[in-house]
Amino acid sequence: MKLMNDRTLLIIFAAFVLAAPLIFAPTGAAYPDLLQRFAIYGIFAIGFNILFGLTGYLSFGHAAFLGVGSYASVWMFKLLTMNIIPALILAVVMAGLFSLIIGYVSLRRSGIYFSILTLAFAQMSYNLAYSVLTPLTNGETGLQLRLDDPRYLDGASVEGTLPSTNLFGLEMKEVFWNPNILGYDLQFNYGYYVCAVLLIASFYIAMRIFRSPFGLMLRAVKTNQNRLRYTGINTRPYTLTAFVISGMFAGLAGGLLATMDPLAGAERMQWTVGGEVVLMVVLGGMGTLIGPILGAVFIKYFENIFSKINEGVLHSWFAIMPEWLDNTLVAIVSPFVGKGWHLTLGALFMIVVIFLPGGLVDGAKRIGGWITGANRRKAKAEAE
Amino acid sequence: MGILEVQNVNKHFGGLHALNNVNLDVEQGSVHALIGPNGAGKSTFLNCLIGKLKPDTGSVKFNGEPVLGKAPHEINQLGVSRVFQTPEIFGELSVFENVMIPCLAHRDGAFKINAFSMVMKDKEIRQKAEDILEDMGMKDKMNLHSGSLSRGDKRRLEMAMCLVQEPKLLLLDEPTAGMARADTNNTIDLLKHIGETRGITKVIIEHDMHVVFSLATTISVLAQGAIIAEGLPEDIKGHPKVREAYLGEAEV
Amino acid sequence: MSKLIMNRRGLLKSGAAVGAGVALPTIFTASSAAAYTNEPTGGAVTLGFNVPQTGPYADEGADELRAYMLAVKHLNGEGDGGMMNTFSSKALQGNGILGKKVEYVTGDTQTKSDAARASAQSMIQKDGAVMITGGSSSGVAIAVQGLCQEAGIIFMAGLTHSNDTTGKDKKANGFRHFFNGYMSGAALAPVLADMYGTDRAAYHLTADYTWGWTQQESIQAATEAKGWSTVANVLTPLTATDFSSYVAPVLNSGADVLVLNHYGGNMVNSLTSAVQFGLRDKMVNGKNFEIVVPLYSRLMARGAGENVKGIFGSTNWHWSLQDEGSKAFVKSFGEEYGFPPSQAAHTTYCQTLLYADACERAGTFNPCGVGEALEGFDFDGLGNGPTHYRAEDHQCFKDVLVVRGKENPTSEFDLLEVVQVTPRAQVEYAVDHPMFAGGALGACNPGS
Amino acid sequence: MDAILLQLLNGLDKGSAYALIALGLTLIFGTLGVVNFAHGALFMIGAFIAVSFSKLMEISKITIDPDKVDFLGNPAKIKTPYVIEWFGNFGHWLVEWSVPVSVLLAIPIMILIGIIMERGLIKHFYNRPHADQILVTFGLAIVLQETIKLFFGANPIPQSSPDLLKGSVDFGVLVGFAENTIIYPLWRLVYFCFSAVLIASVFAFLRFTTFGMVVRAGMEDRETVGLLGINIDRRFTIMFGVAAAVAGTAGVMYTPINPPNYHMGMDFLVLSFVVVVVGGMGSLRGAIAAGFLLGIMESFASMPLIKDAIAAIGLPSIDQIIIYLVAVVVLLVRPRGLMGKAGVMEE
Repeated sequence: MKLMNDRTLLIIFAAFVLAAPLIFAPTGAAYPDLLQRFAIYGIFAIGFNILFGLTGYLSFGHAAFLGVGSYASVWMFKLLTMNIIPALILAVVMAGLFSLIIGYVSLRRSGIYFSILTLAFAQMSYNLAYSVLTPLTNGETGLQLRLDDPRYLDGASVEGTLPSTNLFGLEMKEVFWNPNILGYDLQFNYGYYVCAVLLIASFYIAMRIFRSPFGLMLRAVKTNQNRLRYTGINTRPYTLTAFVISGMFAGLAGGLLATMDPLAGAERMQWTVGGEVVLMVVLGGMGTLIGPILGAVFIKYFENIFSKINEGVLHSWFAIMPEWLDNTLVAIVSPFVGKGWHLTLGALFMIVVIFLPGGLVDGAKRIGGWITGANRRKAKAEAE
Repeated sequence: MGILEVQNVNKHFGGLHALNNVNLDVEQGSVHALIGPNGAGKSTFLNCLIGKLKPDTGSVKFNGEPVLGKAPHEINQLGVSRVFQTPEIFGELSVFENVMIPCLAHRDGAFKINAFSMVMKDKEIRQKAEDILEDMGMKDKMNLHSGSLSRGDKRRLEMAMCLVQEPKLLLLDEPTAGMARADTNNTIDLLKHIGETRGITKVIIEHDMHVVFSLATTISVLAQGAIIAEGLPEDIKGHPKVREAYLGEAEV
Repeated sequence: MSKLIMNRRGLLKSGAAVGAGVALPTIFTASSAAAYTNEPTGGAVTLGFNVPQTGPYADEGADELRAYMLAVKHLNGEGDGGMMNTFSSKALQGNGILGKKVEYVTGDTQTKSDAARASAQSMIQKDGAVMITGGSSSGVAIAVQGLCQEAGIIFMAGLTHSNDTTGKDKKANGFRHFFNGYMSGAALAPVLADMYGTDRAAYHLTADYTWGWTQQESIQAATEAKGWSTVANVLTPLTATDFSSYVAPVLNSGADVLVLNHYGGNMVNSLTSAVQFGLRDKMVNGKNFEIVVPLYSRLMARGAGENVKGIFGSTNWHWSLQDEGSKAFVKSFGEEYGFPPSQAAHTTYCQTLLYADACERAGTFNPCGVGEALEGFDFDGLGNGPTHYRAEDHQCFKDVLVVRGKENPTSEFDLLEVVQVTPRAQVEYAVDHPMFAGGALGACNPGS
Repeated sequence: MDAILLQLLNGLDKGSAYALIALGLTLIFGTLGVVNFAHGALFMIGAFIAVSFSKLMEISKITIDPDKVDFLGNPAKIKTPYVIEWFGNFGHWLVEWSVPVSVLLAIPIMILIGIIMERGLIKHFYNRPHADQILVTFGLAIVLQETIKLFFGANPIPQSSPDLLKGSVDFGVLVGFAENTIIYPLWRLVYFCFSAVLIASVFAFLRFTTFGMVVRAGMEDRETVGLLGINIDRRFTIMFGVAAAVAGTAGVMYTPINPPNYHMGMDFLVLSFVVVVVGGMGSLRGAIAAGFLLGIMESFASMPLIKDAIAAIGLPSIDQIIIYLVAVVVLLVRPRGLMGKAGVMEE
């Protein structure tokens, strides 16, 4: 039944993540910013999956924790130091506290009532962050570093330039190795590897939670909360813990976003961002270990690569064809790429939900099953 | 003093007096059956015992400790398990996982963040779960998806989930409802088997007199929210009030 | 159309990647060796056009993109050259920039600062863009400007009207051609005083975020200097779609002018509500009730339909201007696309030309050199009269147009008429003006 | 006093829009048990039926006027709508009354769209978890709105009400207040009446027709009605069409109030879900009550007087969050919303 044991899975996963700048090169996604986003939203989705995938509680409010994490770390950069460690710690702690409060209130209800409560909290946070809380969040513009920030722990920086976020001197944005392999220019930077290590750690934590008694209880909450209560389990603290854990993952992701790019915008708190993580988890396969990360990569790839395919790029693709065919093809394809990427994403998403309720992981399994099944049939046929 | 003492419990739903001064005393080690016609208040009564409903007045003591107002999981942690009318199991989990959950609840209490140990490597829990499945004759099915079990097996699994907690009191809400005769007999045998091996006090709510008279050591009869008779099975069989309450039900 | 496509295809052919690659391959070179970020080494230079392609401002983004593509054509010596012929600086040869062919990449800001930065990052890191331009809101402009400063890239702001872009959030690598809230106020107030008198009482409805606040502050200060009083300033939620509950009490408040400090969809809806409530048909304090929309966009004004008739506002540029530069641009754009350009198209076209010209004059793509060439640059012929790029805050100073919704439009594009061209001297302000104070330009950053 | 009356009126007007969308949402949820995130998109499509119809009415014959020039200096083209050329005064009338006329057009189109949606997609999701239903209809909503954007662009497209219904009435004078205290736009009053009639007719339809009775019984207990041998599925399909028509006509009539754009559905969606949940999932009366409650609360919260008073106690800009705040409070005090039933959507 099981294809591989956990240790093998973890090792393969880690190897894949660490080699991502090479692996993604042919897809056009192997530049630091996007790779970092893959990893960061992967962490966000992993955390969300612990709540949604295990307990079945559908929260639309996790964007709020992403935002809180970002604001917390930018404030750390502004006030204390450009070292990322305090910023990330504060991001996780603040998001944890925030999710404790929101979770405590929202988890008094379940089903769609819970969803709407979390959505209400996220929208309130967004509205307030955008306007009323501007002294704290810098509103529309987003919280940014400024030349006159105090940064009490760091010494004076070079006049007129902003310092970079760093890990004990290793600058996040620095590309430390820039080889040319197989015709691809590869960029290895510190920022991505910080994200990668944290992604692997998050994956490991999620794996442990999945296999633990705690995880078993969460899965039990999803299938039959009533039975669980009559089995002597107090379900509320379990769901609350799951909520807070996923909130802390979101906070870590938010903190990392700010670490890789020191800006925290209010849009990060909007419910649509919370909806996006739902899409990631469902698209990848909810309740599976690897699914949320696949979903995150898929959606971010779409957002960043598909949206950049303009008519000029399309013409260059079809350049070898006769002109009338070139123009026809461009006319057919262009509504679905570039400015139409939302349309394609929406359609793909529908297709996945309709035909692959288990997400991409489910799809991969089916293909795998189909291939092995075909092999078996073939073997059988040969035997006869 | 009995293991379960119920005194003067009243419950109203609007104008309906669902439970009228109910008193019940369940002896340690007995099998106490609660019978009565439809709408007599049996389920309401049971729900009051396990914390799902709160009676208007009265007291319920388990082992001398008042349980009214306690949440269901707290009452369970005191040693009261319940089997539902339709088997309540964790349908998306495997049979083995279904049994491990009550094991863990019994050992670790109502809440424990145990996020870093591996449930499958917990020898103690595994052993207990395997034992009870063995005992229930379900060991060959332990890796099956529990939602795909037959109704009889689901009932058996639910029973295993209750027993593995080593409860002091087992509440059974019509354990044979909707079962074919053969399954009913199997369940009776199962319950007898449990009685012999474990000696757990049981309260059974049952419609089927065949089951009641096969198992019960004491019977209370509930009609229109009140206990109208109580006694040994032989006494109840001929009780005039019971006959009146059950008028038309040929089996008595 | 076919000719255009041929051109565009030819333009892109050199960098085309067919097969697995989804976008153009990078011309990124080893960063350690370069003198500045994304120094172009081949025969081409890449510009990044970062505009909203999804979300409520997508139509404006599309118009910006049209202008960019037109500018690239002109820079590469194709088409009729547009405003390159009327531009006072003659450094541009029509052979690309510094002899390198101009290529471009596009991205979607979604009008979200996060997405805009992600898109800009990909242009910088993946496509090797040496300049980023575009955007249709101040939040996005300021966010991307900050990013470009850190990455060592020049940012030529698109449509951004907040005082902060060249005020407290100004950056050494960022430049703005568009006008701002202060200028709107300074240009509008005298006209309003002329038209409506000096003893008016104004009621402000203001979008509750940074741009709205600075806009409102500017207008209030400018009109009060002319003798107006301010009855109330009510902040409206960003997410509001129906403004009826904000408009309803206006008539009974003693005010006789309503100022709508809204933009985009908010403006369309609040103006529609205000006209529906019949405000403009009423007499208050013995005067006709009036509505003012300080920042007009023709594209958005179309959304408000006939409700804009007779309503005053300000704009950066309008296609009906009759100077040589404007005429050349309208002709060039109109022949390419079949309709007149918007002010968003105009400002982005100008920014592209200004950047290219600065590179030529500086003889390098190095942001510090380009910045130096732009700072204090005086030019003319780009449709706004003699214009000055101020060195201290990288803001352009030029004439501002006061416009009014046309009573009898002759076509669907003919919505606004220019009432007055407010001369540059009237909208200038000191660098340390309190509405712009609090930021520092910093030093230019050439990156690695 | 007059200010409060004015905002009450305003709240009722806003509330009627909320109630109308929430009504359709609840009909679908109550009958089919499906959470339809594409309902906002149906509202939007309704609005764009009005846009399409008026565009259709404006298809014009183009003649060249040699005396005038366009912006490029070429001879100007003069457009005369064909309907006016063909039908004269009736054509003028059609152009002017295009929005109310579109309502008639929208009813069959929306019913058809609703039935296609139900048969083609929703049907397959009856037995899937609610989360799946939310997700697939959410995907559908994105596809619908992006398709509309593809054809109509992102900017709002204004629609005007007939001249007769333009402008405003001074209510205050009618009830004895001073002039200009309570004025209200005519078209918004029309919209309010339209909503009231539509809501009343849906209720009457459910209460007094056999069809409605079966549907109501089905809402209570689907299986029992199925046992009676009544083809409840087909009736539910029709109900989906009715709900779509309610949303669509609401969208048509809304266009003169605010110019429609492609994302208006999403703007309304979140709000209408809050309304439905506050009212209680599956309760029609709850949805109506909550719609009006939230409309009125929102209007009151936007009064400068109240904004200032609440800001004084440390909660600035209460109008930004009032809807959500009301939702949180209601849900915490009344677990199932104002009129919700136990056990609905709680798993």
